[in-house]
Amino acid sequence: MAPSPEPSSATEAALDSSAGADGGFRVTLDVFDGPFDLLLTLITKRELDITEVSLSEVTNEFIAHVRALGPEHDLDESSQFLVVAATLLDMKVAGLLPQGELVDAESVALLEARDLLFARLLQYRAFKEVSAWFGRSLVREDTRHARTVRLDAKYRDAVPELVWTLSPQDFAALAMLAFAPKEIPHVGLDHLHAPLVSIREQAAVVVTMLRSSGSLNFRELIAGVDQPGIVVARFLSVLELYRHAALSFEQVEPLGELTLRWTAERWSDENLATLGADYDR
Amino acid sequence: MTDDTTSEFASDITRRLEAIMMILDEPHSLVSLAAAVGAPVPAVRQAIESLVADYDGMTGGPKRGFELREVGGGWRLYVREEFDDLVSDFVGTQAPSRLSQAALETLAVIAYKQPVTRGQVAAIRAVNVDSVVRTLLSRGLITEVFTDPDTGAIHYGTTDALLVNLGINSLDELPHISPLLDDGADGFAGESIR
Amino acid sequence: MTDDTTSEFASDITRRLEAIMMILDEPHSLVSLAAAVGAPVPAVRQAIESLVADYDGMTGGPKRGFELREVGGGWRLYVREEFDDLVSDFVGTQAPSRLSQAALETLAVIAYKQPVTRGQVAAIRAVNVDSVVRTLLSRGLITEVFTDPDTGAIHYGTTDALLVNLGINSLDELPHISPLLDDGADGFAGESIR
Repeated sequence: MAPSPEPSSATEAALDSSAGADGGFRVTLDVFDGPFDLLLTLITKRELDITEVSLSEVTNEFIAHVRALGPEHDLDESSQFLVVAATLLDMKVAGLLPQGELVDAESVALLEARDLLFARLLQYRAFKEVSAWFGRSLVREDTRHARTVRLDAKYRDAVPELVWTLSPQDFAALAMLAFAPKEIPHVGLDHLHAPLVSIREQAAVVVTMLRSSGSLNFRELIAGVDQPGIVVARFLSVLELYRHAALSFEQVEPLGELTLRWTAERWSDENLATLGADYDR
Repeated sequence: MTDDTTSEFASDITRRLEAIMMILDEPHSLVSLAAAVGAPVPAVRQAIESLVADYDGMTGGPKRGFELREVGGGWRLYVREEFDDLVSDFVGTQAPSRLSQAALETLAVIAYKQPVTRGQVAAIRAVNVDSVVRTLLSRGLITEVFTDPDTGAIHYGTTDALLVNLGINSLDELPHISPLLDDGADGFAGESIR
Repeated sequence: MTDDTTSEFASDITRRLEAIMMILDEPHSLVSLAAAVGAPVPAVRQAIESLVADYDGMTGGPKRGFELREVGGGWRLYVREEFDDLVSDFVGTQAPSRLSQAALETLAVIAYKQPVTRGQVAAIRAVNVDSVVRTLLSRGLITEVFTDPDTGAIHYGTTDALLVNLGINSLDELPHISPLLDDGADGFAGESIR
């Protein structure tokens, strides 16, 4: 993993063409140039091989697109992208794995997994598309007027007399019942997860270690840690610190040693308080 | 104006009148109806006369189950009198003599939170209360207290009929309910709950 | 029409139906209407068909300013669509707040997959849907259908009010979406999607 600090040429290209004809997100790739939605359509129709699509390029372009639109931009589109990007990534993993003859159960399972991912993507798109019909129909019916008029007194008299059996105390008890907050019942899943690890706490550890020694490799940074969650949190905090330009790193070859260097000119512990806020949800 | 245009114009007013009549709750005067359909009063008077004759079966069509009648200086659609018994019987079978649990809970919320809008009651009960509020209105247990001039939201309150049913003289005699509930999800301000 | 008595009988049902329609404030099914007018269901169905054609101006009379519509599993009088603006201006109705895109998508998933749990909806939409489900509940568009006795998971479905709000008569009238969705939340297993 070697994120390049300077913007790639693909990012710049996307900035130019980020607004499609419909104002939506547009991608420019070697194999494809057009609105993001169309990219998905092509992939789901298998006219474009998912292995040809560089997810990192699409992601770069999208981030550039969102930046260009500014912070007040529609959260919907951003979150939609996350759903789709996750699916693309899944598809890509399935797509990159070798596809042999259907000889063993593993391959069959793999194909099924791949189809499942296509199905999920298609399903999500189908519901998204049909939701437009719901929107249109609801708006149209909102403007319709059904006859609703109060019942004339002479007909009201035909209504059987109300049988009332509640005492004021019963009535108050009923009110208590009605006012009791109605939480939608929720099945807790907390017990299924490992204890939470705080990125902020781990970042504090990383900052302390790096500031005292100036330079460390990642292996040293996680020496003695046996919980995978802490390793992941330390790695994420390294990425976050990199985003804050508090450190730099070097990796000579892919999967090679990762050397980290403390480069922050100004650093206060206040920076830690907001670190990794993206992970809070 | 040729005769054809005149009668087409008249027929247009008539259809517009029919549309407005569908949603009228109480009789409206000729002037008010003229404003509603955007036509001069004499034309509206003529259109009404033609509709009355039409619904009465005097113009070749059937005699309708409803009629257009002038009552107290205004016009409105009514069930034709000969079907009154039919309608009374139907209404009688539709309304149960006891309130449902949903209706009672909604009534309790309105009693303790009044004046309150339907939306606020719906938020507290976490269900739609439109039809239940209609039932309570038709039973005379609640009434429209006022309409917010800005939002147009109708605020409901309880009636003396509820007090009579509960056997109390005023809302002050309603039992206090636990102040513990005051800090509920919907933010009942301070001690607004009796 | 075999003889005069038959057609008189039919016409009598039609007039009674018109009278009942005047006081309905929600759609009523054929069965309920048949009970109201005291006639067999097939005769009532025929009478309704004749009224629809009558109001639409297909039987020699004018096209009325109102129409008879089948929505949400029942029949009800509506202002004819072309006069909706006129009536809106007259009553000064305010447009209710519209549903968010997230709410619309959640509603669509529930409509097609019901009965369905919040967890299943969330899995399809890949986001938490709790607050959106609450909104849909308070609007009366969905309802709790049943609670799984083993897991305690609430299964949601749509209401008749949704059908009315969509202007359709049954879930069968929802737009057809990809057949791959028919086999339920849990099973794409093995099926190759084309």
